Amino acid sequence: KKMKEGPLTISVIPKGTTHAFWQSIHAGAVKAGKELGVNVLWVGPEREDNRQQQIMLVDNQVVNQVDAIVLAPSDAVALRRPVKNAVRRGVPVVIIDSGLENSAEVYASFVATDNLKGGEIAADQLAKMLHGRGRIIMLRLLEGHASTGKREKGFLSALQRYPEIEITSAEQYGGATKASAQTAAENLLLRFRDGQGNFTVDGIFCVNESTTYGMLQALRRHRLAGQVKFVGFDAAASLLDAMKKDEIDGLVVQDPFKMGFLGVKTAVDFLNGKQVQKRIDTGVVFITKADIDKPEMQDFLFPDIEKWLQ
Amino acid sequence: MKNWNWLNKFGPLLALLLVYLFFAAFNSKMTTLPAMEAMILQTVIVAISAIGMTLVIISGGIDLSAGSIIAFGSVVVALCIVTFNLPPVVAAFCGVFAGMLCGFLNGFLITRIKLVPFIVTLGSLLLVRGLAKGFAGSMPVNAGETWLSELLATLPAGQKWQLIPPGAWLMIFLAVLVAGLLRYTKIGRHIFAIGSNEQTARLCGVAVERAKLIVYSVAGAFSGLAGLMLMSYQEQGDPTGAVGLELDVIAAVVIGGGSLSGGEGSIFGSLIGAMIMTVIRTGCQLNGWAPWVTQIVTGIVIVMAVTVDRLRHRNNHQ
Amino acid sequence: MKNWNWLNKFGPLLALLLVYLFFAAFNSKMTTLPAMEAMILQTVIVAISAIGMTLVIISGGIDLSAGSIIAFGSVVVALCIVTFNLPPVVAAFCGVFAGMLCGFLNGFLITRIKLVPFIVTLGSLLLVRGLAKGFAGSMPVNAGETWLSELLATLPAGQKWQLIPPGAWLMIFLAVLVAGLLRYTKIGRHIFAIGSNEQTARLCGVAVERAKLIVYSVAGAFSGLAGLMLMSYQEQGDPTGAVGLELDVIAAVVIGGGSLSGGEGSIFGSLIGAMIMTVIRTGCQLNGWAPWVTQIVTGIVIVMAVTVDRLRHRNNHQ
Amino acid sequence: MVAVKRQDENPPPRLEMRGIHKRFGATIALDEVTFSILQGEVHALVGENGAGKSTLMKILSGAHTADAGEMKLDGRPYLPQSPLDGRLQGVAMIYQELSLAPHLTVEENIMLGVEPVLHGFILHKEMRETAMRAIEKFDHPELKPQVRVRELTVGAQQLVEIGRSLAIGCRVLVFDEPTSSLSQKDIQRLFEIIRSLKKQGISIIYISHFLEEVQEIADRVTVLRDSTVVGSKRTAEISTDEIVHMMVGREVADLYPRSKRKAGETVLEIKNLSGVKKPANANLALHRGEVLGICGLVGAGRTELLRIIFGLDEVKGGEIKIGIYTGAGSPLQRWQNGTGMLSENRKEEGLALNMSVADNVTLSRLQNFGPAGIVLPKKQEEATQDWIDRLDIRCRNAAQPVGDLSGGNQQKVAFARLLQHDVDVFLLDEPTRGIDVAAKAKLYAVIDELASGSGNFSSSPRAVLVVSSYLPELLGICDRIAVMARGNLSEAKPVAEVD
Ligand SMILES: Nc1ncnc2c1ncn2[C@@H]1O[C@H](COP(=O)(O)OP(=O)(O)OP(=O)(O)O)[C@@H](O)[C@H]1O
Ligand SMILES: Nc1ncnc2c1ncn2[C@@H]1O[C@H](COP(=O)(O)OP(=O)(O)OP(=O)(O)O)[C@@H](O)[C@H]1O
Ligand SMILES: [Mg+2]
Ligand SMILES: [Mg+2]
Repeated sequence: KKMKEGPLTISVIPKGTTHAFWQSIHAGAVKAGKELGVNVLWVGPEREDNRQQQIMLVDNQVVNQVDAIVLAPSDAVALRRPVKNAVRRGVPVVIIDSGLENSAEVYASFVATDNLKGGEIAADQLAKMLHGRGRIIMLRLLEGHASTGKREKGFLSALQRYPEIEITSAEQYGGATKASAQTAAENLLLRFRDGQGNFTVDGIFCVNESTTYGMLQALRRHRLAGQVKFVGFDAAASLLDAMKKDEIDGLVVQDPFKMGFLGVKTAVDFLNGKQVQKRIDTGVVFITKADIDKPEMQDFLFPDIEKWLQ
Repeated sequence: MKNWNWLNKFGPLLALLLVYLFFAAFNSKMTTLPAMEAMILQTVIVAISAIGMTLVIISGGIDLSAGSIIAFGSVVVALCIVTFNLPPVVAAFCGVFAGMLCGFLNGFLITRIKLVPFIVTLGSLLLVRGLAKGFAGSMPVNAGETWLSELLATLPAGQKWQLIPPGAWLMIFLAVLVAGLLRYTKIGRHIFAIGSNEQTARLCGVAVERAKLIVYSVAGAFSGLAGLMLMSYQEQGDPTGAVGLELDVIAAVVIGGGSLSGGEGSIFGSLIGAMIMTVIRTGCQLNGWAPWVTQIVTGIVIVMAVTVDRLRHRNNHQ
Repeated sequence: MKNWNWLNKFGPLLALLLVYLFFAAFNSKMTTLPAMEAMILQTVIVAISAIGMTLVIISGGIDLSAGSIIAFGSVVVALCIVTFNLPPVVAAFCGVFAGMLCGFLNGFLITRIKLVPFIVTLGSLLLVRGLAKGFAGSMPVNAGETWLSELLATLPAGQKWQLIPPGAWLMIFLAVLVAGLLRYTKIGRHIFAIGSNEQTARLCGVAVERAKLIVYSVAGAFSGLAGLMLMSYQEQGDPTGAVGLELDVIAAVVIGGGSLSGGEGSIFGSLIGAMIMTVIRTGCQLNGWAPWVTQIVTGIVIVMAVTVDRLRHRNNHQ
Repeated sequence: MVAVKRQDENPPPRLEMRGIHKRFGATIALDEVTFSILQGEVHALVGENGAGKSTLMKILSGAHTADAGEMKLDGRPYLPQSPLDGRLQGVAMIYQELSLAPHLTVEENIMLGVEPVLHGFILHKEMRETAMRAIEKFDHPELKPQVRVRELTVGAQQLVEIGRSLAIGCRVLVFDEPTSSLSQKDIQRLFEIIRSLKKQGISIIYISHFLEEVQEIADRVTVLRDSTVVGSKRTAEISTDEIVHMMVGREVADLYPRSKRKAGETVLEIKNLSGVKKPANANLALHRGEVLGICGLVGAGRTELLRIIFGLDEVKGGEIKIGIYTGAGSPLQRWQNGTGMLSENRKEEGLALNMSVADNVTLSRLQNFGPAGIVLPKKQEEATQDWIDRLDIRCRNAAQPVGDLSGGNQQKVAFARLLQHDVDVFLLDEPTRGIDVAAKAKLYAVIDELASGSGNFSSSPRAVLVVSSYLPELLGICDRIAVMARGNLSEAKPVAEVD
């Protein structure tokens, strides 16, 4: 549409930059960029709860006259206006990872995991490990966070199917940093020790990388790692290591690499006037220790991030 | 002597120009109209809060609770619209009023119990943030689209004659108003006198307690208004937003020539200070530099601004 | 008179007891050994940084860059282990040393260019944070498990005789050491003298500049050490961690009786202050109360602590 | 060679300063100053405000370095690098403004900078002994080594300062205006201490604006004027008037002018007034057209009396009547009642030092400088310029920060505020503290004109209440004098009956 010389430039704006999850997206986006011959600009706020900063980033990328934006909105509502704005200015937007409320007519495509399904899988797997009975806690991430909110919702609603499972705590939030998640986790563990110091919880679910990591650290510190069924979310190297050591029993794993790749590719397709799907599911699977070394999982779990980010 | 006086007045403006030209040299996008508009938009929230902070700093105090009050204000406005179904303009006033109440609380503790502003506002930083989260149930409150959203939106094609969005006009109007009051009214002189020497002010019949109460309440009201702008910017009341923004606000005032020991500062300077920080951030982002570069540059600019200020003063006094 | 003197010394301790008993009344978990251990663990990072901050505040200054230095320290330790393959003990020293360098930079700008500590450290808050992110490439640096991780881990069953983990012992040891140095050495008394009346100290031949340089460097080193603890706590260097933690640290010192106008403060008090804040947070979380309740309670406690301090002083002077 | 001959006659000086030059930016503070002092001599240094006395002493103590000139201590070159260096070589200084660390104890203050240490650790026992030795001579009940200095009275604090110098065994001791905040009793105690120090062979340099004190305690006096030495004489050979002449460079004809005054109606009346601590049960009536003085010792409660009247301190009991207004009031109300107060503490309470002269003069009354509620700086400055001319205030213009002015001129600015406000009742607390003879003379003349209602400053007689610790001044300008002791105010007697 736009006649400009040189390759297209596409901005990829994540919610944050510090988690391994975003690094995979980054790598995927770069791979797409190289294969399709477009420039990929990677800019992001540092904290996942800084909505204001992300809005500014989107606005500034529009000012920067990039050709398209690939955005993982940190809030389903707050980012709506800047996205509309961008589209109004002729910069198409592809949403990844987490949705944008009531604006399907605005963005080009939504490329993400089915988070509700991710939560449901976690619930079913944890229930299976506990043979359908026991006490469970869930640690949330942030207030008003769309993608993890869906996981939380899916998890809790799927557990309705198991009458003998009791959810003893689902009201605590890990907060934006790993340290805050860890502190919240520690105090949760403390809360569910009985008079003899025995831990009274049978299963734990954490909704993303930082809460899973915080909980893992807390379990280690309390010497409880491996003694309670623990399902986390996302596949950071540190979490996979812990799973090898039986400290984590299972992880719900998305495919961030694919998400980054498809995000950019969809944007380029859209710019080139191709028909793109409005909703692209990047898949979510549950893995256990046994899956880590399977050859078919290698590309999925250990995408060659280094190669793309150099 | 003359030259220094000149620098005294236009130092911050000169600094703004320098920073701007520096980034413009890197990236021609900086000089486009949309870039200018975006930069003004992104300055409004900090700048409005900085108007109030300037008063506080001139009076010799400090307000660490500004960021929390901004969040609180945004939540109150959103709740008024969503939960109480009030018309947007009433909701807006409620937000400003809520900010004023917080400021009044600060002022009350500072003047009645005679506590140091740093501590009082450190306490209310936590307290007001807690209230904001409590009111909002720890979740952003989506206000939906009202005309409030237009305060800080890019102007639609048909209204380009307005040059900048209404929120920015409001900021300019208020800045001129407060600067005028500060320079040409009794209470304005009194605020300077209090910051310069509180005991002297008292001796001269200045109602010091009353003036401080006013200063902190007005500062609270301005932060509340900044909260309204935040809510317009995000279309939601954000109880976890604006964390640490008080430091940006204080930095803006200081870069603009305010002195933390009181008696010095200017509204005009503070706006320029806020602009400088936006230019740095936008400039770095347009060049695709990482956020950490922005932070390093801003840190260095703050220290340099104050160093230049010191040298200027040293020269003025000789 | 006598009674007030007593309160003067043990006021913060009393406050700690009150807060603790309050939460213990709500929840018997507070009195269990694991809860105590957890609370001590969660205090260590803030408390270690508060030891240095106490020196700064006694000398009449302030250090807003503490949180950034903690993050920087944690990144340096992790990078030393991961990238440079240094043995953990050397890495630990590098972290502390990096913190010291940052503190030295603060001290240098404050003493040589004679800038206000608030501004200098506001600048380095941004600068050092930027450096931490730049070094770490904005990503956490996973250090893996070394014996450093044991610094802040719950003790394994076989080592319960140690009572508390080594990191906490280190904190206690350093607190006693610094408190002793502050009380029994020349430089210690000089720090009080500088905070009490800098002009006098200078006239009496106290090397004010040197002492301040030492104070800020030591404070930096302590924040670096707190960074090591953070890295041990998370097993990774976290460039975006400890944001805003400086306010907790300052609050700890102030609750513990430190005065922001200098000349007053005690290491012991600051540790108690840090403990009080942990007890409030843990107490709220054990009761399943939302984070905003914690913030409101902490805010109120800060203001109350200082109010009581004021009343105490008013009585002392009569 | 005359000099050699003189040296043969007299013992060699303990300290010699020769050809000292010092400038601060454009200000020349000292120009070719030569000064010397013998062993066991008390040598007074006098001069107008800004003559350079303190600067000379700061060079001596090592706080400043001279731009040119040389110094010798006991015949050996003396070039202190810092105040500590100066003190260690035997030159100590008691500063004009008290310089103590209020949070530290008496012993810590005395030993500050020279603590006995072993590997950096303070030897507490030794420290206490040295400190005790330094202060035991004073025999002051408040002085205990473990007491925090902020709990001491001003007099005791000054003794701590002196003790600090003695503790390190000084050879030359400098007092820069030591008596400006001391009671008569403390002054006498100080003089005794000075005499005993003199006997021990310590040389003492004594700076003061009180020339009687100089006559009483000093052996020799050196006068500085406009940054240079105008003469050095033995006190026995020179009268106070001659010293004044040397200082000012001209005759000060009548220091205490007195026009015809006539006491009119009562404008200020207090009955059984008492404050939280002081005063107790004070009664006083001040009439239009008179100057009423209150003398007494420091700490007697005179300042508190004025502050209570002016609404700065709390009233505990009794009655205040100003003109037609009765009852306690805030400072704002007092100004509105036509009463103005001059504080004894210029720097801390009297003036906002970084604000302009105009702002300081007009701060109490910002009306009428523009249309309704508006204050136009131009008009403020115009109004102020008038007072600058009439009071002969030396400054660049009305917009200059008042902190740039010399002490005497600052005092005039503070005084101009009362005139600008056009008050009826003047409450003056130590109006001449720390200012030189010429400035004093000017102020006395203004006060006289105000009371008599004649001349430049007033068309109708005003009422003036003056608090001062300097008795000759009160005797010179007042019509009646009351004495305050321990919070009790005596009845006011006509000056003629005061002895
Ligand atoms: N640090 C300084 N910077 C600039 N000017 C100074 C400084 N110190 C002193 N001066 C100037 O040097 C001159 C001499 O000042 P000095 O304090 O020595 O006077 P003084 O004789 O002690 O007066 P006083 O009787 O008021 O104490 C004055 O004009 C003063 O303004
Ligand atoms: N500059 C000061 N610093 C500390 N305490 C002071 C000071 N001036 C006065 N005081 C204390 O205040 C109390 C009352 O003194 P006040 O000033 O009212 O007495 P005064 O008779 O007015 O003496 P002055 O000659 O100082 O005016 C005394 O106990 C005195 O020690
Ligand atoms: Mg002097
Ligand atoms: Mg007095």
